[in-house]
Amino acid sequence: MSPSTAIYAAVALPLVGAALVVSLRRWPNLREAASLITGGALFGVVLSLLPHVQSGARPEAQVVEVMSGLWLAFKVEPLGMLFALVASGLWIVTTTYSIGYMRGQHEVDQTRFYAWFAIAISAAMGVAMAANLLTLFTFYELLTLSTYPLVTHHRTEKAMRAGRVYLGILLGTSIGFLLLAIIWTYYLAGTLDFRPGGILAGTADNWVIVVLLALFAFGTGKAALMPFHRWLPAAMVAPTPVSALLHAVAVVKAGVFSIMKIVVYIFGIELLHDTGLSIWLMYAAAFTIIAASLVALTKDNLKARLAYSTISQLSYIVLGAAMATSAGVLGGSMHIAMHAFGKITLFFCAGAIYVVAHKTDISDMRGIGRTMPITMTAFFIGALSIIGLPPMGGAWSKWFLALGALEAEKAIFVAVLMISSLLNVAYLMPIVARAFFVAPAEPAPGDDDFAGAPQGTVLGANGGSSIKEAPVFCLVALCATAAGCLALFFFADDLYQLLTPIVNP
Amino acid sequence: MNWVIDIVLLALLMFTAVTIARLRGLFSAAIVAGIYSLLGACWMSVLDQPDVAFTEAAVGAGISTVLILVTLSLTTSEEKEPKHTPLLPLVVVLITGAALIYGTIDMPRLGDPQAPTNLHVAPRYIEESPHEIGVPNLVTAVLASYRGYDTLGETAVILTAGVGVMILLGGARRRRWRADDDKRDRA
Amino acid sequence: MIDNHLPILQILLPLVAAPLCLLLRHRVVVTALAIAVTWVTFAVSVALMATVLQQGPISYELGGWPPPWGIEYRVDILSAFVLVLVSGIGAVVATWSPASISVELPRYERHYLFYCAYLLCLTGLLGITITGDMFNVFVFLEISALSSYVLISMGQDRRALTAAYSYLIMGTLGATFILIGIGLLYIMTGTLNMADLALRLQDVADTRTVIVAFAFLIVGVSLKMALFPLHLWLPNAYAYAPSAVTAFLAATATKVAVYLLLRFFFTVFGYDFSFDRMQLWIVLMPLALIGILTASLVAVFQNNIKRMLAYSSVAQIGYMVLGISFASVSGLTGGVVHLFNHGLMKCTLFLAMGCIVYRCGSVHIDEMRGLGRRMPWTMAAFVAGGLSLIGVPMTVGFISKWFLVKAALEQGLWPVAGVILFSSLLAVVYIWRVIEVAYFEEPLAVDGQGPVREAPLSMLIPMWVLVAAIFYFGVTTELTAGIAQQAAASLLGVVP
Amino acid sequence: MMETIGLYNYWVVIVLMMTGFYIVVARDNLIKKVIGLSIFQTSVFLLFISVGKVEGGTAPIIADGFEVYSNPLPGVLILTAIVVGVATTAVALGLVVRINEEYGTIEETEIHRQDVEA
Repeated sequence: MSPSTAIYAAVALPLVGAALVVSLRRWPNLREAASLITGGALFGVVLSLLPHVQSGARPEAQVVEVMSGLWLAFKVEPLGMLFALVASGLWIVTTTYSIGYMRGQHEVDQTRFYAWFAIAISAAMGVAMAANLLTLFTFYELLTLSTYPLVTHHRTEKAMRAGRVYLGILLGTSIGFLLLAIIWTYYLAGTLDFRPGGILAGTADNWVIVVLLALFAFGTGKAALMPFHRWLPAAMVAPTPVSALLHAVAVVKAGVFSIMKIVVYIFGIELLHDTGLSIWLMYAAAFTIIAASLVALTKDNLKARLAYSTISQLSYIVLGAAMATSAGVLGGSMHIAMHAFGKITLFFCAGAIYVVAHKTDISDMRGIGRTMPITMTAFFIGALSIIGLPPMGGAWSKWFLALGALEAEKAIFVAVLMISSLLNVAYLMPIVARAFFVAPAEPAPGDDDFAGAPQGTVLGANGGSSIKEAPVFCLVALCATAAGCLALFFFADDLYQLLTPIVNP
Repeated sequence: MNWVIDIVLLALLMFTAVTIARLRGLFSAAIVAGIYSLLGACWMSVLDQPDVAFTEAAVGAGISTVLILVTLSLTTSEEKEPKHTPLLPLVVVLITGAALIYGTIDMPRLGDPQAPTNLHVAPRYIEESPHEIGVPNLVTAVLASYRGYDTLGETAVILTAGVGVMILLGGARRRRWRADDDKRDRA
Repeated sequence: MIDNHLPILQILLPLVAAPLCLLLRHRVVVTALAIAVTWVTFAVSVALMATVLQQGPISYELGGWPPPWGIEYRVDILSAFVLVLVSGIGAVVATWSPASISVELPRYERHYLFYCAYLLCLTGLLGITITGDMFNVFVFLEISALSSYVLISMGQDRRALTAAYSYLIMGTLGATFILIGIGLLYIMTGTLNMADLALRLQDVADTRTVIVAFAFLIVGVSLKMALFPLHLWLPNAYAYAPSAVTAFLAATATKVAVYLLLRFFFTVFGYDFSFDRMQLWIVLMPLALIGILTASLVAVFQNNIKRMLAYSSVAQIGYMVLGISFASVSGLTGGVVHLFNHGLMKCTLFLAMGCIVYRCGSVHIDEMRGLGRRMPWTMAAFVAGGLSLIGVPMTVGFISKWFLVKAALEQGLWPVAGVILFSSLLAVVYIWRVIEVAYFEEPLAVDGQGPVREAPLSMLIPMWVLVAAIFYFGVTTELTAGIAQQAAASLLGVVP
Repeated sequence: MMETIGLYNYWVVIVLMMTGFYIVVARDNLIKKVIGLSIFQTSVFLLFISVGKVEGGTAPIIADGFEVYSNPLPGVLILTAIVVGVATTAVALGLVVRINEEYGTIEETEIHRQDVEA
């Protein structure tokens, strides 16, 4: 398969998958098989691009000229490669997990769920491989719109309200700020192509650059920079697989990925580094890191806590971009992958707990590690990675971010990273501790949520009634991602090698 | 041109127009409007446009008046007392009128042979049309030939009006009107 | 042979078909005739467009009398573009209409009158667009106006009558203002031909008379195109007219008025007069912006969805005028391309409303509960149109916004760019109100008629043709923005 | 003398136009509005017609013994416009009749009140 065919295939395959899902709606097993096979094929296609990118090639595909000089076009560079790999790889895992979760939950309209999920993945692929801002924006909006039906999947009043917040903030910021910034950039630079070294250098006054950077940073609402973060907790009303893949990986990463890409290929690191115009963004990101962590501490609902944790972690990446140093950019980019694996594991665990025990609040999770040891072990691994402790992948990205801060001669941000790590410990570790070391509450009479949960996979002969693990599809998925967290620690060098060209073109 | 006739006619026109504005009875207003058209037609013939004058007398004073009278017989012939002071309309009208009067200052005087209208386009009609068309009445000649498509359009307008009146009044229709729609449409 | 007479064919086809409707009367025959004629008219306009693109502007002397003595039809890129839009929408709506009017017009045997008026309206709009003669504009303006008053009055609700009446009063005042303007120009130049007028106006451009004529023409056209604050006739007219009429007029009538504005500004008076000397943008831009904001805001609070879309139209006209008021190539391109694009999307939205009226009898927001499941294709078309109105990429609305925002930035007017984008967000609010009701609420209990079904294919197919166009022209814009850009350049007299 | 009369003519015609315009916008009665509209239009026709006059000219009908003819073009235009005007009047009156049937009144405020109250 030629690289450009592979690019088309990467965007088109999920759409084909969606069509298959709809046409197989009467046969749930075939339908899920279709999702899985599409996922596998997509990952294979994306993987086939990797050697090209590693060897320094930048595969391209031009689709159509939308306006004179403005193409809908794709071009794969290392950053996009990374994002595409993470999103497509985790899609397979998430689909596996979804099968267990959706069936365990007896969710309605599963066909619709899988179909929109596939469309969202297609949009994420488009974002990852976009060759210019116009294409990026197109798929960015498509991603927003295609995830709206997923967020509002339950069609309840609450889902509808959450959907309003979701759409309001994401569309509002993207049309109000991002589009304005894009057209402004086009007016200034005469092009929207992502070029190594950037396209804005020398085209505008410093104040314009600052305004543009602000428009881009806040306009990319998916990056959840405060104060435009409210959509992310709201989106937690969606079924957990959505929260896991889209709101820990595809959607939010599309946001920070866009910011990273804009900083590197539109502004150019040198422009920002030399002028120091992005210093305010570093502070804004630092504020979000700390503030969101503090909010996370106060949340008793597990998914809400994870959501705020995500907000905080996303700003690591924004911070890395804003540093505009090679270590910062690399650290931020690596964090896209590291955080993805860590956070998806945590969400998978949250979903598994919900499926088995119908518990959403952390205070109810006493002793849950004793009944769900595998799940909670995976949770522990994911948490370690988020905190950034070796031997988990998260350690590396934090390391590079700290290096970047020093390189930028802003030691204060090293402190921010330290404090944040402590806060991570403070909001993640008690969950683990409570799960393993606190005795479970006696089930109240008539409370059969826990005792009588029918969906558990019963493990071990002697464990008997006390061990009730998640459905096997869920278990497989969360073990895989937890293993991924570990593996990333050891294979970080490959990641580093892949990403280096973006800072040393 | 006899400017005495001119002034008298204009004064009469003004008088009738103001009378219409002041009248409450619709029946009398319709009749006075007919008179207004007739006076207008007179003035047109004074200004050397007998064809238009005839048409205005027939259509404006005749048909229009009849139409209004028929309508009055189908509806009502008394206008109610106005409930609000027409201040805003007055202001709008005064501004519009002032603008127009401002616009006349640079206009060629009435009857000026050197006016652009008499130097461009029109001379050709006067000079060439007797040969090209062969009809002594220039208005007819221009209407039927040079600007024949306006006349076609005019016919289409009549057709439209005919169709319109047929749609509106052809046969007694009962409208399906639901009172509850009204309330709900107002948010 | 036919090639040479395309311009007159464009007008004569619907004009001759209209009285034929009266003669034939038979419902099926008349419907078939109307559909066939509108499609042939569309084909003619496309052929004209192709010819203009190849050979440059066409001048057609009616009756063989050369201008300025005779009437000239003049087709340049801009008029061909508008002709294609008007005749295309005319054809699509005519194809869509039979089912709709059989429900909405109570008297079956009178359909031939509807199609007669419809074809006359089409003739009028095409005539305004194609002619190069000022007085001819007035005549065809009246043909289209009279027929649209009548068409609007055919609505089911009795308020259709009062709406038609106020439109008639406002419209006739507008037309009379235009007539006064034409008269004053004639007094100063002695000619009625636009091209000739443009030449002769140069000498007298400084006179007060010409300035007043300019003002009267603008006010008259603004009344016709419902520019804020002269839009008061529009919401009721669109809300209570039969659905087919609303869809047709919303996509064409105001657009033709905008076209006329462009003609007056750029062809007759010329850029120098309109924008340098009169500083027109000082008036137009604030009006456009206030119109965009207020009308969008009012739209948010409407419960009758046709009325909501009508207010949205007022806002969208603001976009077009805004584009014109920039008086730059980008701005004009934005205005002209939005004229086309908005025609596509508003027609789609109103056709979707028509399908809902066909099945549910009303477009009140409560009636639309659960329609996302009951009428999936209709609602999908609505969503497509709505997304385009919002300006989501890959729809035509995005292209329009792109050019308008770019034009605003080029002149350093970034607050204006902000307003354009902010009002897109208002569009999100009013479109999403409908989407939430249609997709989240349970359908109303139906009283004994069984559940609401999807609209028939005869309505869905024409509607989806437009949906396809929304996406097609949202992705490749060579035929829309490309042509609009050429038109803008030729209006401004610059080489693109 | 000619100078003053020239302007006097136009001004009177303008006053006539504005009287008609005023009736349209200020009056409540639908028929009165239509009458006002036709006054307005007729006065505009008068403006056009007065443009065609040539001092010392005669009606534009070619005949021996006359050299100067008035401009035929305004007459041509106004012939068309008169017909357009009466067509508008007819449609407007048709609407008024229908409105009266539906609302039982032809006063604008009362119609508005009915629409609001209904």
